[in-house]
Amino acid sequence: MSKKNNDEIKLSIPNKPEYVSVVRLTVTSIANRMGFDIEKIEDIKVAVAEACTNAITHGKNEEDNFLVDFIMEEDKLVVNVSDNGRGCTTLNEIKNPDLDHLNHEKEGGLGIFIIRSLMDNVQIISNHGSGTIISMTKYMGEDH
Amino acid sequence: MSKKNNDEIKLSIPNKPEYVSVVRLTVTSIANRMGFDIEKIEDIKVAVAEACTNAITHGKNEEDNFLVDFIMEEDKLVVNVSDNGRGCTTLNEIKNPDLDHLNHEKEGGLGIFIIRSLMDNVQIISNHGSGTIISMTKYMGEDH
Amino acid sequence: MSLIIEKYYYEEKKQWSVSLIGEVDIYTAGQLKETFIKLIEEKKEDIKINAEELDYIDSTGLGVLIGALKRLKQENKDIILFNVKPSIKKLLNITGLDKIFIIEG
Amino acid sequence: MSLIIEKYYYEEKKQWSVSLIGEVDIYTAGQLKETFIKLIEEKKEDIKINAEELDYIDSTGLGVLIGALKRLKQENKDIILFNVKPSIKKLLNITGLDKIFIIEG
Ligand SMILES: Nc1ncnc2c1ncn2[C@@H]1O[C@H](COP(=O)(O)OP(=O)(O)O)[C@@H](O)[C@H]1O
Ligand SMILES: Nc1ncnc2c1ncn2[C@@H]1O[C@H](COP(=O)(O)OP(=O)(O)O)[C@@H](O)[C@H]1O
Repeated sequence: MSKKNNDEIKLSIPNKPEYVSVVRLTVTSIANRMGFDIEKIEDIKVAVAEACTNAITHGKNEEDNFLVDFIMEEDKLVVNVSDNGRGCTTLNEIKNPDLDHLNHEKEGGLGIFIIRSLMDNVQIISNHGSGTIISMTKYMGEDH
Repeated sequence: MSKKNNDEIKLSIPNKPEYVSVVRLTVTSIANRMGFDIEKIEDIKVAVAEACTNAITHGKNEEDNFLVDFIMEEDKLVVNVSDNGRGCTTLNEIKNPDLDHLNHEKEGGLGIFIIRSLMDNVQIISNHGSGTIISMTKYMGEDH
Repeated sequence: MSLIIEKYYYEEKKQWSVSLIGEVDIYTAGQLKETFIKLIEEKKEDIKINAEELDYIDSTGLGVLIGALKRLKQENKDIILFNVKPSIKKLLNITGLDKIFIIEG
Repeated sequence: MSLIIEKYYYEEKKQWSVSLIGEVDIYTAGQLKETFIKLIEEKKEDIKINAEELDYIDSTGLGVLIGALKRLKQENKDIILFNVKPSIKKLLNITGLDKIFIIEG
Protein backbone atom coordinates (compact mmCIF):
# COMPACT_ATOMS: atom_id res chain seq x y z
CA MET A 1 0.00 0.00 0.00
CA SER A 2 2.96 2.34 -0.46
CA LYS A 3 1.59 3.70 -3.73
CA LYS A 4 1.36 7.49 -3.60
CA ASN A 5 -2.13 8.77 -4.24
CA ASN A 6 -2.62 11.43 -6.88
CA ASP A 7 -3.57 14.91 -5.75
CA GLU A 8 -7.21 15.57 -6.39
CA ILE A 9 -9.21 18.79 -6.34
CA LYS A 10 -13.00 18.59 -6.30
CA LEU A 11 -15.30 21.42 -7.14
CA SER A 12 -19.05 21.40 -6.70
CA ILE A 13 -20.79 24.21 -8.58
CA PRO A 14 -24.41 25.36 -8.93
CA ASN A 15 -26.10 24.53 -12.26
CA LYS A 16 -26.10 28.19 -13.28
CA PRO A 17 -24.50 29.99 -16.22
CA GLU A 18 -22.85 32.68 -14.06
CA TYR A 19 -20.53 30.17 -12.42
CA VAL A 20 -18.80 28.77 -15.50
CA SER A 21 -16.33 31.66 -15.33
CA VAL A 22 -15.37 30.55 -11.81
CA VAL A 23 -14.55 27.07 -13.13
CA ARG A 24 -12.54 28.62 -15.98
CA LEU A 25 -10.35 30.55 -13.54
CA THR A 26 -9.92 27.58 -11.23
CA VAL A 27 -8.90 25.18 -13.99
CA THR A 28 -6.53 27.77 -15.45
CA SER A 29 -4.89 28.14 -12.07
CA ILE A 30 -4.56 24.37 -11.59
CA ALA A 31 -3.08 23.78 -15.06
CA ASN A 32 -0.71 26.68 -14.55
CA ARG A 33 0.39 25.34 -11.17
CA MET A 34 1.08 21.94 -12.80
CA GLY A 35 3.34 23.61 -15.35
CA PHE A 36 1.35 23.27 -18.58
CA ASP A 37 2.34 25.73 -21.31
CA ILE A 38 0.02 28.62 -22.23
CA GLU A 39 -1.50 26.95 -25.29
CA LYS A 40 -2.35 23.76 -23.40
CA ILE A 41 -3.75 25.76 -20.48
CA GLU A 42 -6.06 27.49 -22.94
CA ASP A 43 -7.09 24.14 -24.51
CA ILE A 44 -7.93 22.68 -21.11
CA LYS A 45 -9.84 25.81 -20.06
CA VAL A 46 -11.95 25.84 -23.23
CA ALA A 47 -12.70 22.08 -23.10
CA VAL A 48 -13.64 22.05 -19.41
CA ALA A 49 -15.87 25.11 -19.87
CA GLU A 50 -17.70 23.36 -22.73
CA ALA A 51 -18.33 20.33 -20.53
CA CYS A 52 -19.63 22.60 -17.73
CA THR A 53 -21.90 24.41 -20.18
CA ASN A 54 -23.39 21.07 -21.21
CA ALA A 55 -23.84 20.02 -17.59
CA ILE A 56 -25.72 23.26 -16.91
CA THR A 57 -27.76 23.21 -20.12
CA HIS A 58 -28.80 19.59 -19.75
CA GLY A 59 -28.60 19.37 -15.95
CA LYS A 60 -31.60 18.64 -13.81
CA ASN A 61 -32.49 21.98 -12.30
CA GLU A 62 -31.05 25.22 -10.99
CA GLU A 63 -31.13 24.07 -7.36
CA ASP A 64 -28.73 21.24 -8.19
CA ASN A 65 -24.94 21.30 -8.30
CA PHE A 66 -22.67 19.57 -10.78
CA LEU A 67 -19.16 18.29 -10.08
CA VAL A 68 -15.76 19.00 -11.57
CA ASP A 69 -13.03 16.65 -10.43
CA PHE A 70 -9.35 17.35 -11.18
CA ILE A 71 -6.88 14.48 -10.87
CA MET A 72 -3.31 15.73 -11.05
CA GLU A 73 -0.80 13.14 -12.14
CA GLU A 74 2.92 13.41 -12.86
CA ASP A 75 2.51 13.75 -16.63
CA LYS A 76 -1.17 14.57 -17.12
CA LEU A 77 -4.32 16.23 -15.86
CA VAL A 78 -7.62 14.33 -15.87
CA VAL A 79 -10.80 16.37 -15.49
CA ASN A 80 -14.16 14.71 -14.91
CA VAL A 81 -17.31 16.79 -15.27
CA SER A 82 -20.42 15.03 -13.99
CA ASP A 83 -24.04 16.02 -13.76
CA ASN A 84 -27.28 14.39 -12.60
CA GLY A 85 -29.10 15.47 -15.73
CA ARG A 86 -31.19 13.59 -18.23
CA GLY A 87 -28.26 11.81 -19.87
CA CYS A 88 -27.95 11.08 -23.57
CA THR A 89 -27.24 7.71 -25.16
CA THR A 90 -26.03 9.11 -28.49
CA LEU A 91 -23.31 11.31 -26.99
CA ASN A 92 -20.51 9.05 -28.18
CA GLU A 93 -21.72 9.21 -31.77
CA ILE A 94 -21.21 12.94 -32.21
CA LYS A 95 -18.91 13.51 -35.18
CA ASN A 96 -17.83 16.66 -36.94
CA PRO A 97 -20.05 19.72 -37.02
CA ASP A 98 -21.96 19.94 -40.31
CA LEU A 99 -21.26 23.52 -41.31
CA ASP A 100 -21.87 23.03 -45.03
CA HIS A 101 -25.56 22.91 -44.34
CA LEU A 102 -25.69 26.16 -42.51
CA ASN A 103 -29.36 26.69 -43.23
CA HIS A 104 -30.43 23.30 -41.99
CA GLU A 105 -28.34 23.57 -38.88
CA LYS A 106 -29.59 24.62 -35.49
CA GLU A 107 -27.14 26.77 -33.59
CA GLY A 108 -25.30 24.21 -31.50
CA GLY A 109 -23.65 20.82 -31.58
CA LEU A 110 -20.12 22.24 -31.36
CA GLY A 111 -19.39 21.58 -27.68
CA ILE A 112 -18.52 17.88 -27.73
CA PHE A 113 -16.59 18.31 -30.97
CA ILE A 114 -14.47 21.09 -29.43
CA ILE A 115 -13.76 18.98 -26.33
CA ARG A 116 -12.64 16.04 -28.50
CA SER A 117 -10.43 18.30 -30.62
CA LEU A 118 -8.63 20.01 -27.73
CA MET A 119 -8.08 17.14 -25.31
CA ASP A 120 -5.85 14.09 -25.79
CA ASN A 121 -8.36 11.56 -24.53
CA VAL A 122 -12.09 11.95 -23.97
CA GLN A 123 -14.51 9.42 -22.54
CA ILE A 124 -18.21 9.97 -22.13
CA ILE A 125 -20.39 7.86 -19.92
CA SER A 126 -24.02 8.80 -20.24
CA ASN A 127 -27.21 6.88 -19.68
CA HIS A 128 -30.74 8.01 -20.19
CA GLY A 129 -31.98 9.43 -16.90
CA SER A 130 -28.86 8.84 -14.83
CA GLY A 131 -26.66 11.73 -15.77
CA THR A 132 -23.43 12.17 -17.68
CA ILE A 133 -19.73 12.02 -16.94
CA ILE A 134 -17.30 13.58 -19.41
CA SER A 135 -13.74 12.51 -18.60
CA MET A 136 -10.97 14.44 -20.36
CA THR A 137 -7.21 13.96 -20.24
CA LYS A 138 -4.45 16.35 -21.26
CA TYR A 139 -0.80 15.29 -21.25
CA MET A 140 2.07 17.59 -20.34
CA GLY A 141 4.54 16.22 -22.92
CA GLU A 142 5.04 17.09 -26.55
CA ASP A 143 4.09 13.83 -28.25
CA HIS A 144 0.36 14.04 -27.74
CA MET B 1 -40.68 24.77 1.67
CA SER B 2 -40.70 27.55 -0.92
CA LYS B 3 -37.58 29.18 0.53
CA LYS B 4 -34.94 29.58 -2.13
CA ASN B 5 -31.70 27.79 -1.30
CA ASN B 6 -28.49 29.78 -1.40
CA ASP B 7 -25.99 28.99 -4.11
CA GLU B 8 -23.10 27.02 -2.71
CA ILE B 9 -19.70 26.21 -4.17
CA LYS B 10 -17.61 23.51 -2.52
CA LEU B 11 -13.93 23.03 -3.04
CA SER B 12 -11.90 20.10 -1.77
CA ILE B 13 -8.14 20.73 -1.89
CA PRO B 14 -5.05 18.67 -1.00
CA ASN B 15 -3.27 19.66 2.24
CA LYS B 16 -0.31 21.05 0.30
CA PRO B 17 1.17 24.55 0.14
CA GLU B 18 1.20 24.68 -3.67
CA TYR B 19 -2.59 24.70 -3.87
CA VAL B 20 -3.34 27.77 -1.75
CA SER B 21 -2.86 29.91 -4.87
CA VAL B 22 -5.63 27.91 -6.58
CA VAL B 23 -8.01 28.75 -3.73
CA ARG B 24 -6.97 32.41 -3.92
CA LEU B 25 -7.91 32.59 -7.59
CA THR B 26 -11.17 30.73 -7.08
CA VAL B 27 -12.31 32.92 -4.19
CA THR B 28 -11.33 36.06 -6.11
CA SER B 29 -13.42 34.91 -9.03
CA ILE B 30 -16.44 34.11 -6.82
CA ALA B 31 -16.30 37.44 -4.96
CA ASN B 32 -15.89 39.27 -8.24
CA ARG B 33 -18.85 37.42 -9.75
CA MET B 34 -20.97 38.42 -6.71
CA GLY B 35 -20.10 42.06 -7.29
CA PHE B 36 -17.86 42.88 -4.32
CA ASP B 37 -15.62 45.93 -4.81
CA ILE B 38 -11.88 45.48 -5.32
CA GLU B 39 -10.87 46.24 -1.74
CA LYS B 40 -13.36 43.76 -0.30
CA ILE B 41 -12.34 41.11 -2.84
CA GLU B 42 -8.75 41.54 -1.64
CA ASP B 43 -9.84 41.29 2.03
CA ILE B 44 -11.74 38.07 1.36
CA LYS B 45 -8.85 36.61 -0.64
CA VAL B 46 -6.30 37.34 2.08
CA ALA B 47 -8.51 36.03 4.90
CA VAL B 48 -9.48 32.82 3.12
CA ALA B 49 -5.85 32.16 2.18
CA GLU B 50 -4.82 32.54 5.85
CA ALA B 51 -7.45 30.02 6.89
CA CYS B 52 -6.23 27.60 4.20
CA THR B 53 -2.63 28.06 5.31
CA ASN B 54 -3.66 27.11 8.84
CA ALA B 55 -5.60 24.10 7.61
CA ILE B 56 -2.50 22.92 5.73
CA THR B 57 -0.02 23.73 8.53
CA HIS B 58 -2.07 22.07 11.24
CA GLY B 59 -3.87 19.54 9.02
CA LYS B 60 -3.50 15.83 9.49
CA ASN B 61 -1.26 14.78 6.64
CA GLU B 62 -0.39 15.45 3.02
CA GLU B 63 -2.63 12.67 1.71
CA ASP B 64 -5.67 14.39 3.17
CA ASN B 65 -7.82 17.12 1.64
CA PHE B 66 -9.36 20.10 3.39
CA LEU B 67 -12.62 21.81 2.43
CA VAL B 68 -13.54 25.32 1.45
CA ASP B 69 -17.26 25.99 1.29
CA PHE B 70 -18.64 29.20 -0.25
CA ILE B 71 -22.24 30.16 0.55
CA MET B 72 -23.41 33.00 -1.66
CA GLU B 73 -26.25 35.02 -0.24
CA GLU B 74 -27.94 38.16 -1.51
CA ASP B 75 -25.95 40.55 0.69
CA LYS B 76 -23.00 38.49 1.88
CA LEU B 77 -20.50 35.73 1.25
CA VAL B 78 -19.87 33.10 3.92
CA VAL B 79 -16.71 31.00 3.56
CA ASN B 80 -16.10 27.96 5.76
CA VAL B 81 -12.65 26.40 5.80
CA SER B 82 -12.55 23.03 7.55
CA ASP B 83 -9.80 20.54 8.21
CA ASN B 84 -9.49 17.18 9.97
CA GLY B 85 -6.39 18.28 11.82
CA ARG B 86 -5.46 18.22 15.48
CA GLY B 87 -7.75 21.08 16.47
CA CYS B 88 -6.96 23.72 19.07
CA THR B 89 -9.09 24.69 22.07
CA THR B 90 -7.49 28.10 22.60
CA LEU B 91 -8.16 29.35 19.06
CA ASN B 92 -10.91 31.69 20.20
CA GLU B 93 -8.64 33.38 22.70
CA ILE B 94 -6.18 34.73 20.16
CA LYS B 95 -5.94 38.49 20.57
CA ASN B 96 -3.65 41.05 18.99
CA PRO B 97 -0.17 40.12 17.84
CA ASP B 98 2.44 41.14 20.41
CA LEU B 99 4.91 42.99 18.25
CA ASP B 100 6.42 45.04 21.07
CA HIS B 101 8.23 41.98 22.25
CA LEU B 102 9.82 41.20 18.95
CA ASN B 103 12.63 39.21 20.47
CA HIS B 104 10.41 37.01 22.59
CA GLU B 105 8.07 36.37 19.70
CA LYS B 106 8.21 33.37 17.44
CA GLU B 107 7.53 34.15 13.80
CA GLY B 108 3.83 33.48 13.58
CA GLY B 109 0.54 34.08 15.30
CA LEU B 110 -0.66 36.63 12.75
CA GLY B 111 -3.05 34.47 10.71
CA ILE B 112 -6.13 34.42 12.97
CA PHE B 113 -5.64 38.09 13.80
CA ILE B 114 -5.60 39.01 10.10
CA ILE B 115 -8.74 36.97 9.44
CA ARG B 116 -10.58 38.71 12.30
CA SER B 117 -9.44 42.13 11.08
CA LEU B 118 -10.50 41.69 7.45
CA MET B 119 -13.80 39.85 7.75
CA ASP B 120 -17.05 41.17 9.25
CA ASN B 121 -17.84 38.09 11.28
CA VAL B 122 -15.59 35.17 12.21
CA GLN B 123 -16.50 32.02 14.09
CA ILE B 124 -14.07 29.29 14.98
CA ILE B 125 -15.17 25.83 16.03
CA SER B 126 -12.22 23.72 17.04
CA ASN B 127 -11.90 20.75 19.35
CA HIS B 128 -8.83 18.85 20.32
CA GLY B 129 -8.41 15.96 17.89
CA SER B 130 -11.52 16.61 15.82
CA GLY B 131 -10.40 19.33 13.45
CA THR B 132 -11.25 22.97 12.94
CA ILE B 133 -13.86 25.00 11.08
CA ILE B 134 -13.23 28.69 10.48
CA SER B 135 -16.39 30.40 9.29
CA MET B 136 -15.98 33.92 7.86
CA THR B 137 -18.59 36.35 6.60
CA LYS B 138 -18.15 39.42 4.43
CA TYR B 139 -21.05 41.75 3.67
CA MET B 140 -21.53 43.55 0.37
CA GLY B 141 -22.88 46.79 1.83
CA GLU B 142 -21.11 49.82 3.23
CA ASP B 143 -22.20 49.72 6.87
CA HIS B 144 -19.97 46.85 7.96
CA MET C 1 -15.04 39.25 -16.42
CA SER C 2 -18.23 39.94 -18.32
CA LEU C 3 -19.09 41.21 -21.75
CA ILE C 4 -19.22 44.75 -23.09
CA ILE C 5 -20.62 45.32 -26.58
CA GLU C 6 -19.98 48.55 -28.50
CA LYS C 7 -21.80 49.09 -31.80
CA TYR C 8 -21.83 51.74 -34.47
CA TYR C 9 -23.32 51.95 -37.97
CA TYR C 10 -21.02 53.29 -40.72
CA GLU C 11 -23.33 54.98 -43.19
CA GLU C 12 -20.64 55.33 -45.93
CA LYS C 13 -19.53 51.70 -45.72
CA LYS C 14 -23.05 50.39 -45.12
CA GLN C 15 -21.60 48.24 -42.36
CA TRP C 16 -22.13 47.57 -38.68
CA SER C 17 -19.03 47.91 -36.53
CA VAL C 18 -19.21 45.87 -33.32
CA SER C 19 -16.49 45.67 -30.64
CA LEU C 20 -16.69 42.73 -28.26
CA ILE C 21 -14.85 43.31 -24.99
CA GLY C 22 -14.52 40.49 -22.48
CA GLU C 23 -15.97 37.03 -22.62
CA VAL C 24 -18.85 35.43 -24.50
CA ASP C 25 -20.04 32.31 -22.74
CA ILE C 26 -23.29 30.67 -21.64
CA TYR C 27 -23.78 33.58 -19.20
CA THR C 28 -23.29 36.45 -21.64
CA ALA C 29 -24.31 34.89 -24.98
CA GLY C 30 -27.94 36.00 -24.53
CA GLN C 31 -26.80 39.63 -24.40
CA LEU C 32 -24.91 39.17 -27.69
CA LYS C 33 -27.86 37.44 -29.32
CA GLU C 34 -30.21 40.31 -28.42
CA THR C 35 -27.77 42.86 -29.78
CA PHE C 36 -27.47 41.04 -33.11
CA ILE C 37 -31.23 40.62 -33.43
CA LYS C 38 -31.69 44.38 -32.95
CA LEU C 39 -28.88 45.29 -35.38
CA ILE C 40 -30.23 43.03 -38.09
CA GLU C 41 -33.80 44.25 -37.57
CA GLU C 42 -32.57 47.80 -37.96
CA LYS C 43 -30.31 47.27 -40.98
CA LYS C 44 -29.47 43.98 -42.65
CA GLU C 45 -25.87 44.84 -43.56
CA ASP C 46 -22.42 43.31 -43.03
CA ILE C 47 -21.33 43.08 -39.40
CA LYS C 48 -17.65 43.70 -38.80
CA ILE C 49 -16.50 42.51 -35.38
CA ASN C 50 -13.41 43.92 -33.69
CA ALA C 51 -12.21 41.00 -31.56
CA GLU C 52 -9.09 42.71 -30.22
CA GLU C 53 -10.40 42.66 -26.65
CA LEU C 54 -12.44 39.49 -26.96
CA ASP C 55 -10.68 37.20 -24.51
CA TYR C 56 -12.88 34.18 -24.83
CA ILE C 57 -15.79 32.78 -26.78
CA ASP C 58 -17.38 29.38 -26.22
CA SER C 59 -19.63 27.20 -28.38
CA THR C 60 -22.69 29.09 -27.15
CA GLY C 61 -21.20 32.34 -28.42
CA LEU C 62 -20.15 30.76 -31.70
CA GLY C 63 -23.74 29.51 -32.02
CA VAL C 64 -24.98 33.10 -31.71
CA LEU C 65 -22.59 34.19 -34.48
CA ILE C 66 -23.77 31.31 -36.70
CA GLY C 67 -27.39 32.28 -36.06
CA ALA C 68 -26.75 35.88 -37.00
CA LEU C 69 -24.87 34.84 -40.14
CA LYS C 70 -27.82 32.70 -41.23
CA ARG C 71 -30.09 35.74 -41.19
CA LEU C 72 -27.52 37.89 -42.98
CA LYS C 73 -26.84 35.28 -45.67
CA GLN C 74 -30.48 35.59 -46.82
CA GLU C 75 -29.44 39.03 -48.12
CA ASN C 76 -25.93 37.88 -49.05
CA LYS C 77 -24.39 39.82 -46.20
CA ASP C 78 -21.43 38.64 -44.13
CA ILE C 79 -19.87 38.58 -40.70
CA ILE C 80 -16.24 39.75 -40.69
CA LEU C 81 -13.95 39.17 -37.68
CA PHE C 82 -10.67 41.01 -37.25
CA ASN C 83 -7.90 41.24 -34.62
CA VAL C 84 -8.77 37.73 -33.46
CA LYS C 85 -6.60 36.34 -30.64
CA PRO C 86 -4.64 33.12 -31.33
CA SER C 87 -6.68 30.98 -28.92
CA ILE C 88 -9.94 32.05 -30.59
CA LYS C 89 -8.42 31.61 -34.06
CA LYS C 90 -7.59 28.04 -33.08
CA LEU C 91 -11.22 27.47 -32.11
CA LEU C 92 -12.44 28.90 -35.42
CA ASN C 93 -10.00 26.64 -37.29
CA ILE C 94 -10.87 23.38 -35.59
CA THR C 95 -14.61 23.97 -35.93
CA GLY C 96 -14.24 25.00 -39.59
CA LEU C 97 -15.99 28.28 -38.82
CA ASP C 98 -13.06 30.16 -40.37
CA LYS C 99 -14.60 29.05 -43.69
CA ILE C 100 -18.03 30.55 -43.12
CA PHE C 101 -17.01 33.80 -41.43
CA ILE C 102 -14.55 36.20 -43.04
CA ILE C 103 -11.45 36.38 -40.84
CA GLU C 104 -9.18 39.39 -41.38
CA GLY C 105 -5.82 40.35 -39.90
CA MET D 1 2.05 32.97 -10.00
CA SER D 2 5.22 32.21 -8.07
CA LEU D 3 8.04 34.24 -6.55
CA ILE D 4 11.13 35.75 -8.16
CA ILE D 5 13.77 37.29 -5.90
CA GLU D 6 16.41 39.68 -7.27
CA LYS D 7 19.20 40.80 -4.94
CA TYR D 8 22.15 43.14 -5.16
CA TYR D 9 24.59 44.58 -2.61
CA TYR D 10 25.29 48.33 -2.83
CA GLU D 11 28.83 48.77 -1.59
CA GLU D 12 28.58 52.60 -1.29
CA LYS D 13 25.29 52.53 0.63
CA LYS D 14 26.23 49.42 2.60
CA GLN D 15 22.76 48.12 1.85
CA TRP D 16 21.11 45.07 0.37
CA SER D 17 18.65 45.78 -2.42
CA VAL D 18 16.03 43.06 -2.85
CA SER D 19 13.20 43.04 -5.41
CA LEU D 20 10.30 40.71 -4.71
CA ILE D 21 8.30 39.82 -7.82
CA GLY D 22 5.12 37.77 -7.51
CA GLU D 23 3.64 36.21 -4.42
CA VAL D 24 4.98 35.24 -1.01
CA ASP D 25 2.80 32.60 0.59
CA ILE D 26 3.13 29.28 2.40
CA TYR D 27 4.48 27.77 -0.86
CA THR D 28 7.17 30.36 -1.60
CA ALA D 29 8.04 31.66 1.89
CA GLY D 30 10.78 29.05 2.33
CA GLN D 31 12.57 30.42 -0.73
CA LEU D 32 12.46 33.94 0.77
CA LYS D 33 13.69 32.71 4.16
CA GLU D 34 16.71 30.98 2.59
CA THR D 35 17.57 34.10 0.62
CA PHE D 36 17.48 36.28 3.74
CA ILE D 37 19.57 33.82 5.75
CA LYS D 38 22.25 33.85 3.04
CA LEU D 39 22.21 37.66 2.71
CA ILE D 40 22.54 38.19 6.44
CA GLU D 41 25.29 35.59 6.75
CA GLU D 42 27.18 37.37 4.01
CA LYS D 43 26.70 40.92 5.26
CA LYS D 44 24.59 42.05 8.19
CA GLU D 45 23.42 45.35 6.68
CA ASP D 46 20.10 47.08 6.02
CA ILE D 47 17.81 45.27 3.57
CA LYS D 48 15.82 47.53 1.28
CA ILE D 49 12.92 45.73 -0.40
CA ASN D 50 11.39 46.97 -3.64
CA ALA D 51 7.78 45.79 -3.38
CA GLU D 52 6.58 47.34 -6.64
CA GLU D 53 5.89 43.95 -8.19
CA LEU D 54 5.01 42.16 -4.98
CA ASP D 55 1.38 41.25 -5.57
CA TYR D 56 0.71 39.38 -2.38
CA ILE D 57 2.25 38.44 0.94
CA ASP D 58 0.60 36.33 3.61
CA SER D 59 1.29 35.85 7.34
CA THR D 60 3.92 33.21 6.53
CA GLY D 61 5.81 35.75 4.41
CA LEU D 62 5.42 38.46 7.05
CA GLY D 63 6.81 35.95 9.55
CA VAL D 64 9.91 35.54 7.40
CA LEU D 65 10.38 39.33 7.32
CA ILE D 66 9.97 39.50 11.12
CA GLY D 67 12.53 36.73 11.55
CA ALA D 68 15.05 38.52 9.33
CA LEU D 69 14.47 41.81 11.16
CA LYS D 70 15.19 40.12 14.51
CA ARG D 71 18.63 39.09 13.30
CA LEU D 72 19.32 42.52 11.82
CA LYS D 73 18.20 44.37 14.97
CA GLN D 74 21.05 42.69 16.91
CA GLU D 75 23.34 44.96 14.88
CA ASN D 76 20.83 47.84 14.79
CA LYS D 77 20.11 47.29 11.12
CA ASP D 78 16.70 47.68 9.49
CA ILE D 79 14.34 46.36 6.86
CA ILE D 80 12.99 49.08 4.57
CA LEU D 81 10.04 48.47 2.26
CA PHE D 82 9.18 50.80 -0.62
CA ASN D 83 6.65 50.95 -3.46
CA VAL D 84 4.25 48.88 -1.38
CA LYS D 85 0.85 48.16 -2.99
CA PRO D 86 -2.27 49.40 -1.13
CA SER D 87 -3.53 45.91 -0.27
CA ILE D 88 -0.18 45.02 1.33
CA LYS D 89 0.03 48.41 3.07
CA LYS D 90 -3.36 47.64 4.63
CA LEU D 91 -1.99 44.33 5.92
CA LEU D 92 1.07 46.05 7.41
CA ASN D 93 -1.19 48.61 9.07
CA ILE D 94 -3.63 46.22 10.70
CA THR D 95 -0.87 43.98 12.01
CA GLY D 96 1.11 46.97 13.32
CA LEU D 97 4.12 45.83 11.29
CA ASP D 98 4.31 49.30 9.72
CA LYS D 99 5.80 50.32 13.09
CA ILE D 100 8.64 47.82 13.13
CA PHE D 101 9.63 47.95 9.45
CA ILE D 102 10.49 51.22 7.73
CA ILE D 103 7.88 51.88 5.05
CA GLU D 104 8.85 54.37 2.34
CA GLY D 105 6.95 55.83 -0.58
N1 LIG E 1 -24.21 16.68 -19.99
C1 LIG E 1 -25.12 16.28 -20.93
N2 LIG E 1 -26.28 15.67 -20.55
C2 LIG E 1 -27.18 15.29 -21.48
N3 LIG E 1 -27.03 15.46 -22.81
C3 LIG E 1 -25.91 16.07 -23.26
C4 LIG E 1 -24.90 16.50 -22.35
N4 LIG E 1 -23.89 17.05 -23.08
C5 LIG E 1 -24.28 16.98 -24.37
N5 LIG E 1 -25.49 16.38 -24.49
C6 LIG E 1 -26.22 16.08 -25.74
O1 LIG E 1 -25.32 16.11 -26.81
C7 LIG E 1 -25.69 17.09 -27.77
C8 LIG E 1 -24.46 17.76 -28.38
O2 LIG E 1 -23.77 18.48 -27.39
P1 LIG E 1 -22.83 19.65 -27.83
O3 LIG E 1 -21.90 19.14 -28.86
O4 LIG E 1 -22.19 20.22 -26.62
O5 LIG E 1 -23.79 20.70 -28.50
P2 LIG E 1 -24.99 21.56 -27.88
O6 LIG E 1 -24.98 21.34 -26.38
O7 LIG E 1 -24.67 22.96 -28.27
O8 LIG E 1 -26.21 21.01 -28.55
C9 LIG E 1 -26.58 18.04 -27.02
O9 LIG E 1 -27.49 18.71 -27.83
C10 LIG E 1 -27.27 17.13 -26.03
O10 LIG E 1 -28.38 16.50 -26.60
N1 LIG F 1 -6.68 24.86 11.51
C1 LIG F 1 -6.04 24.80 12.71
N2 LIG F 1 -5.94 23.63 13.38
C2 LIG F 1 -5.29 23.57 14.58
N3 LIG F 1 -4.72 24.63 15.19
C3 LIG F 1 -4.79 25.82 14.56
C4 LIG F 1 -5.45 25.98 13.29
N4 LIG F 1 -5.37 27.29 12.93
C5 LIG F 1 -4.67 27.90 13.91
N5 LIG F 1 -4.33 27.02 14.89
C6 LIG F 1 -3.59 27.33 16.14
O1 LIG F 1 -3.68 28.72 16.41
C7 LIG F 1 -2.39 29.31 16.44
C8 LIG F 1 -2.41 30.70 15.82
O2 LIG F 1 -2.70 30.62 14.44
P1 LIG F 1 -2.27 31.79 13.50
O3 LIG F 1 -2.78 33.06 14.09
O4 LIG F 1 -2.74 31.51 12.13
O5 LIG F 1 -0.70 31.80 13.55
P2 LIG F 1 0.35 30.67 13.09
O6 LIG F 1 -0.40 29.61 12.38
O7 LIG F 1 1.30 31.42 12.24
O8 LIG F 1 0.97 30.20 14.38
C9 LIG F 1 -1.49 28.34 15.68
O9 LIG F 1 -0.17 28.41 16.09
C10 LIG F 1 -2.13 26.99 16.01
O10 LIG F 1 -1.66 26.51 17.25
